[in-house]
Amino acid sequence: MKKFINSVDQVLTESLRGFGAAHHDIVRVRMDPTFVARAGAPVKGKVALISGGGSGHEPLHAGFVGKGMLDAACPGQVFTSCTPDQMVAAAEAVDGGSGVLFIVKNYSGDLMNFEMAADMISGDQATVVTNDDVAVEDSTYTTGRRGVAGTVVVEKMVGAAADKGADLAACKALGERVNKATRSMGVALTSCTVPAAGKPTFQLGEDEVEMGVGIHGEPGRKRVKLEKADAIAHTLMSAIDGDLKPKAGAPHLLFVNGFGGTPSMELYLIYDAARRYCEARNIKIARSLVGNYVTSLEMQGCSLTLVALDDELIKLWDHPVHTAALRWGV
Amino acid sequence: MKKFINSVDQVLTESLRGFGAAHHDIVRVRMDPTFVARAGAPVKGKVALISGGGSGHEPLHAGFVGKGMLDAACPGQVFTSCTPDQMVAAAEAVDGGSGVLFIVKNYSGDLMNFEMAADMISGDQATVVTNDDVAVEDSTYTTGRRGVAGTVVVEKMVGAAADKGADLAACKALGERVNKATRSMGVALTSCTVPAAGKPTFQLGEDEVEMGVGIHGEPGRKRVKLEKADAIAHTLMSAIDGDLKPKAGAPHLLFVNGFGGTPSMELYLIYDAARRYCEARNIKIARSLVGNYVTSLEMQGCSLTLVALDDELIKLWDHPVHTAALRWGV
Amino acid sequence: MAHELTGRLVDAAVTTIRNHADELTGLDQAIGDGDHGINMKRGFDAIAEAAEIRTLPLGDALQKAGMTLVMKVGGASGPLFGSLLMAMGKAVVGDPTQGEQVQAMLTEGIAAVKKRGKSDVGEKTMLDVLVPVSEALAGKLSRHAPAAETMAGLRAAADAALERTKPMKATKGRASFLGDRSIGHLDPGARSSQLLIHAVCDAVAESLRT
Amino acid sequence: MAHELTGRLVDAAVTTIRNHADELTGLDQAIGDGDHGINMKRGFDAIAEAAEIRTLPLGDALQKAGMTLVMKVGGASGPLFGSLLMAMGKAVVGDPTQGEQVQAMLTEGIAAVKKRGKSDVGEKTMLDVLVPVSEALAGKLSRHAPAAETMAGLRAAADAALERTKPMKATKGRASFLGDRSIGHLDPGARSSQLLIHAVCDAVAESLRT
Ligand SMILES: Nc1ncnc2c1ncn2[C@@H]1O[C@H](COP(=O)(O)OP(=O)(O)O)[C@@H](O)[C@H]1O
Ligand SMILES: Nc1ncnc2c1ncn2[C@@H]1O[C@H](COP(=O)(O)OP(=O)(O)O)[C@@H](O)[C@H]1O
Ligand SMILES: [Mg+2]
Ligand SMILES: [Mg+2]
Ligand SMILES: [Mg+2]
Ligand SMILES: [Mg+2]
Repeated sequence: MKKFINSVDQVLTESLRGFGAAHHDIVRVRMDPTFVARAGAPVKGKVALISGGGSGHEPLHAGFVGKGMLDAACPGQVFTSCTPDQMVAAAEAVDGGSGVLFIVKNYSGDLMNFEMAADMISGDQATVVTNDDVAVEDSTYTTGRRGVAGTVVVEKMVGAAADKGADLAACKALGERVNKATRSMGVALTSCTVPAAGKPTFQLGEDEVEMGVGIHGEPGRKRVKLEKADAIAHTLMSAIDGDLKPKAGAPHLLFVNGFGGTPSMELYLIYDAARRYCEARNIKIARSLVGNYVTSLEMQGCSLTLVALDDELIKLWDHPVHTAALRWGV
Repeated sequence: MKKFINSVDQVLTESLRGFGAAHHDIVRVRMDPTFVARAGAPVKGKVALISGGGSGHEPLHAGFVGKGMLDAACPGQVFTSCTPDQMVAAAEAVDGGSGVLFIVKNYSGDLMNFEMAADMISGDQATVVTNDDVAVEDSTYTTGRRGVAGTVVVEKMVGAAADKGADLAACKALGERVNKATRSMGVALTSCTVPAAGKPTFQLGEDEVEMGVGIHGEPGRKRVKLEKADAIAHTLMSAIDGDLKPKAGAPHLLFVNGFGGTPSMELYLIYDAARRYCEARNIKIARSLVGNYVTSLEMQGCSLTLVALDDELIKLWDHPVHTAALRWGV
Repeated sequence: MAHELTGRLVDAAVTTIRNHADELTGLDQAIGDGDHGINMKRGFDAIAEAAEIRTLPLGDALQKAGMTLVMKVGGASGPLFGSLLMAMGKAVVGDPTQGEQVQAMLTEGIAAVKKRGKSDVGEKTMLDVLVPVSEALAGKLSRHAPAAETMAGLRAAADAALERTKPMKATKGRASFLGDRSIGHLDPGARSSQLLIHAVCDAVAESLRT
Repeated sequence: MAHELTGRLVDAAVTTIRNHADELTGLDQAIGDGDHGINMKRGFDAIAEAAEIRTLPLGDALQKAGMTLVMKVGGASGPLFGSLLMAMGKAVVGDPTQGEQVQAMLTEGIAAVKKRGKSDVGEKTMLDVLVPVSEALAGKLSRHAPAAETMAGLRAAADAALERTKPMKATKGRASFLGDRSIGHLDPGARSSQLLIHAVCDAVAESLRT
């Protein structure tokens, strides 16, 4: 394992300390229990947005704490949901009197920990669960679909609404609406290595890719031969497209998310391929996002996300945001 | 070679097309000769800033085109300086009547191509050469030091000055001043793979790192055993520190630059280590930047950059910037 | 006597998790996210560090250990193993070395896991070890089997139950995302449950001998 | 006759660069940035595509080919090989198949490379092949050697000069960043220069035979 670390036990603490120092204008990092709060929180009268989950997906979630997005993020151990005490402490620190909305990715562990936290919190609260990953079959008999890159879009939209004064119920309803309008699917070229595990989570042959991979290096739909970028984009987009059933001519957000180890050059190339897919099918791209936003440590690969927009969502997307990892309009 | 590509000949074109479409609010991409210009260029009365060089370092330079930074970028083939016709075309497109400043990294190829372009351009022009890499010995008998991550800082500072109305001579002088105040050094954990070459540029053992690596995967000072992050940060910082000789208590910019394949978690961990190095030596960190800004394709590794600031430079750093990859204050 | 048992149980549980952490992580790499051993070890290390636990009566010790898991582990295993131990601890009313008492504790613990996990047997989880073991205990108790035989029976039941998770298709937890591809692998949480059952049986058997 | 030679020379140069592109890239991976073969191939592919070049008199063809390299290659080799060919083309005044004329062309070409590269012999670059070859040509001419012998001599000089770049320490170009670590490797630009000399000599020898 080749990483910049001092000891596997300290990775998270040191990295968060660095993050807090580098972005002291935007965030405050608290330890034991660990959470990252927006500088100046609580914001009186605003619904507080909290997200959290395993680390290793940076900038998710701490990189999205700040004006127009999250009020706090609770980083768990690498790929391991945070614990209830973190969420409780974060909620106490950032609740501005208008309640707390938890944005949780749909994993058993995340849900259970957030549920335990919810039991311990007295103030107003609600939860939005994201599950945008079409690689996994949706079913009420199972855990259902995973929450992946689309979570950023939910955080951005709801963050804007909360910033504009929406109440807790409206924020929750909006979050659910955005989640329903969002579909993602990913592909891995290489594995990631969890620091504490010390070896790659999975092995791929020199000509293989994992189609439908999860953001924790979980296996996806199937292992297939590496194809040209256009063919890969086609596979991902047609799975998304088939599930979202986008309205021809209606505005969409196309989001290419890098998993951490893929260079920007390739992400824009995939964006180009995905965009051509959309143009050929009259899926209008009104907004775009390309970069490493929901990563899997150093994994090479990417996910594509398509979000059906409307005028309200476009306004929320364009609303000023000032976080470590997403910034515009301010 | 595992990459998202269609064909090695088309990587650059497709990637730039994607970049142009994704950031149509900020840039315009022109082909044959290829350059990326700021949307709305030329800006009348403003000194035009142009940089360029081999591709594979994204977001450098195209990601820094926009308000408060570059007016145009000329992307060459991967790791190969752009050609004179690109620079000539870019200069014609963005010269707002107050002259053109070329910001060039100190490589024989880059210099020669920019010199040839300069011979073909009639308008006012000047050049700033960046050479911040302390891994290489500085000598007038040789090519001297390489221009690496510090180039971003030069582009940011001079971009701000040009935006505020500085003339060509002042921009050139400022660029040289910032370059002189800037030192960098990098380390690689893995190699990169040039798409057209198809195989890694170099091989490192499972426990080896290349200390002082260049941003093209060029060998550095020496190949050493992988150490703890603190020790690596110490090696890099003491080389920088010894060369820059920072004034105790004076403000500095600490910039941790990822080479493309290193996750954000590790970059902030290295930032934390470098910051502790500085604090122990009374090197005051007034500003920080952490992320993938000057990359080497998918290389795992990072560079550290230290810049001696003063009030003027801090103002220029904080000046609004709106580019694909660097954005604040607007 | 009960407190001494607490110490023995803590030691046995901590030791087995530490010894098998890499293996558990390996199992989780195959059908999960490769952290189960790391998670369990972090939790049981914390239990080992909380020295007062071994000095408490078993019921309190279990509750405290469960809360420690909840606060230190995260993931799915933190709330699940945490809820299991907390519910078992709360269920202690009489002598926790009596078979019927243990049976009641296990029943409460399993109920808590099912509730927390919204899950049941047959979904390729830790429940697929815990429930068969509980049933085996009920069987032994109804036949008034001697303690040593009971312990051996529980171990065997855990082993068999663990093996049966292999052909199962996961429908809960992270492995469920795999669908049919989860078939053919042991469930990591089932393996850690079986390890803990072994550890407990061995510690109890040891107690009986001394 | 001269135009026919142009075609032959273009074919020979293009073929050798295409055949050795991977090798040149490999040499550049060792002490540079791993693109020299890719660069040269891109440039000579463009020369091959610019079909009119082979129809031009040698002087014009060289200038056009040089400009093609400048505009298509980039890097160090674009301006350097481009300047070399452009200056050689400009130097053509008489019959470019005459030895003295070739000598004058080479001298101008080398001067252009030195000027553009701010470099000279002994710095582990293409000049360390070009200059010895030019000197060898001068020697052959002064002794009025027959053409075939001259060609063989130039090939040998290029080979020997290439080998001598191995122990050199680079002080110009990207390899100079390596300092002492550049010692022990052939210079990629020296190798491509030697290949081109071979190609030219072979094409000329072939012309003489037919
Ligand atoms: N809903 C559930 N009900 C019962 N057990 C579950 C459930 N979800 C997960 N598990 C158990 O937890 C184990 C995984 O634990 P762990 O890897 O530590 O957490 P995570 O899945 O969050 O990474 C699984 O092997 C399974 O036995
Ligand atoms: N200043 C110089 N003078 C002469 N030749 C040079 C100079 N710089 C580089 N070269 C030649 O160019 C070759 C490298 O070319 P290439 O790899 O295509 O360009 P780059 O170094 O820009 O990647 C070197 O091997 C050397 O022979
Ligand atoms: Mg986990
Ligand atoms: Mg090059
Ligand atoms: Mg797991
Ligand atoms: Mg090169």
